[in-house]
Amino acid sequence: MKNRYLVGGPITPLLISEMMTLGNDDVGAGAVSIFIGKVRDDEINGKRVKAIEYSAYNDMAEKEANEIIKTVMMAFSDVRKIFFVHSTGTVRAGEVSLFIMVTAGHRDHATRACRHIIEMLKERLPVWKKELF
Amino acid sequence: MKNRYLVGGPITPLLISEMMTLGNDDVGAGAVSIFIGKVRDDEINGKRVKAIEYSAYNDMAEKEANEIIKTVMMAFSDVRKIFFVHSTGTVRAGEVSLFIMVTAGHRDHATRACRHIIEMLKERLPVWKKELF
Amino acid sequence: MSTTVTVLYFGAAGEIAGKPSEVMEADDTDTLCNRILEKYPAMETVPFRLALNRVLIKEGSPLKENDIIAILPPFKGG
Amino acid sequence: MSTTVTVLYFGAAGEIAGKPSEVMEADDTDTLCNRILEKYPAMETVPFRLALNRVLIKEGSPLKENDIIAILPPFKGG
Repeated sequence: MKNRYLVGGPITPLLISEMMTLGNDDVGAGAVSIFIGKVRDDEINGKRVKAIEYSAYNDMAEKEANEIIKTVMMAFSDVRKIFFVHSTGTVRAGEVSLFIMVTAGHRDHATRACRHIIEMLKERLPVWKKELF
Repeated sequence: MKNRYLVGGPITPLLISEMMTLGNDDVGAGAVSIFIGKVRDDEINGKRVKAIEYSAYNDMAEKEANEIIKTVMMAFSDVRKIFFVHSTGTVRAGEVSLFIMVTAGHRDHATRACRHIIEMLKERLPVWKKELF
Repeated sequence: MSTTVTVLYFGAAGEIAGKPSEVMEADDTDTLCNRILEKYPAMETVPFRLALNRVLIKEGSPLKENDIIAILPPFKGG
Repeated sequence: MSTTVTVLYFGAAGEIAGKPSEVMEADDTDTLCNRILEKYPAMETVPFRLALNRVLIKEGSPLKENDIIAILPPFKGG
């Protein structure tokens, strides 16, 4: 099953540019809030993280993602569009594994909805990670 | 005096792409929060906004912007880099007039600092606008 | 009396099981969990939740033929 | 007794004055504001603040030769 919310490997600058054009034609959207999550080169037990390998429960992720969008759109009435994608597979330190974009009429709902989506995804998206050193 | 924080006309997709590569080499930055402000085609007294003409007190804007960055960096210790630019001159509906990017180790300070910068800019940046119909 | 279901292992659970999925027999989720913990004692160290046919469940549930049970360690996206 | 300063008009203040700046004479900001309001009565409708040499001031202040006083209507960036 094709999943709109998952992408294999890192989220590339090209893909980000493309996603950022979505909703560009909406002249009622005065505010766009974007969050980009990247793999950090953290040190864990004296070893430096080189990459993270993400795995996901695809079918459930699709369902949860749809519900998150529905819930956030209801909670923040000024929000106009929500897009996000999460990586699966290997993403190296410095590369992007999560991209979220929210457009809204005004800044308040754009920024708060974006933050809320981050937390919802962390809580509800069936994704796991494994550090590679 | 050249002002790093002001740009003539709309903030183009190309400029946004360029700014988004800044700080890309920082593998300790796990979170990037971006805010994009766009001109809305609001209706005011029955007339539709076609564009906004921004003017600024350049010298003071530079000073205030520097202070805002200093203040926000102190308040949010996990923040690593802050970039922002504001348009001056004419920006049409749908075009971008404000771009803010904050990188941080983790999401909490990235998103909160970004929101705080929006509010600080609205409060302290000596910029004015005039709707064109 | 033997209902056949598919068990999916994710994250650390998949590493302990050494496989992404397998077919098992159990009439309810409690029995299934007992069998999984018996077969893979290390699974005890994983605070997993269950999804039944893609929906998280909070209480034990009877199982039907061909149900899909997913073993979900804490999510770690982002 | 006549200190010469430069007055900068921004936003709505610039539209009322019909110019971005002008040279005026005043020994302190209170006197200067009175002169500006006298010269441009419509300025009364603009809730402006003052910056003295790029720094917002909250109280009246004496003026030195060549000081720059900016008339700042409410900021409207973003």
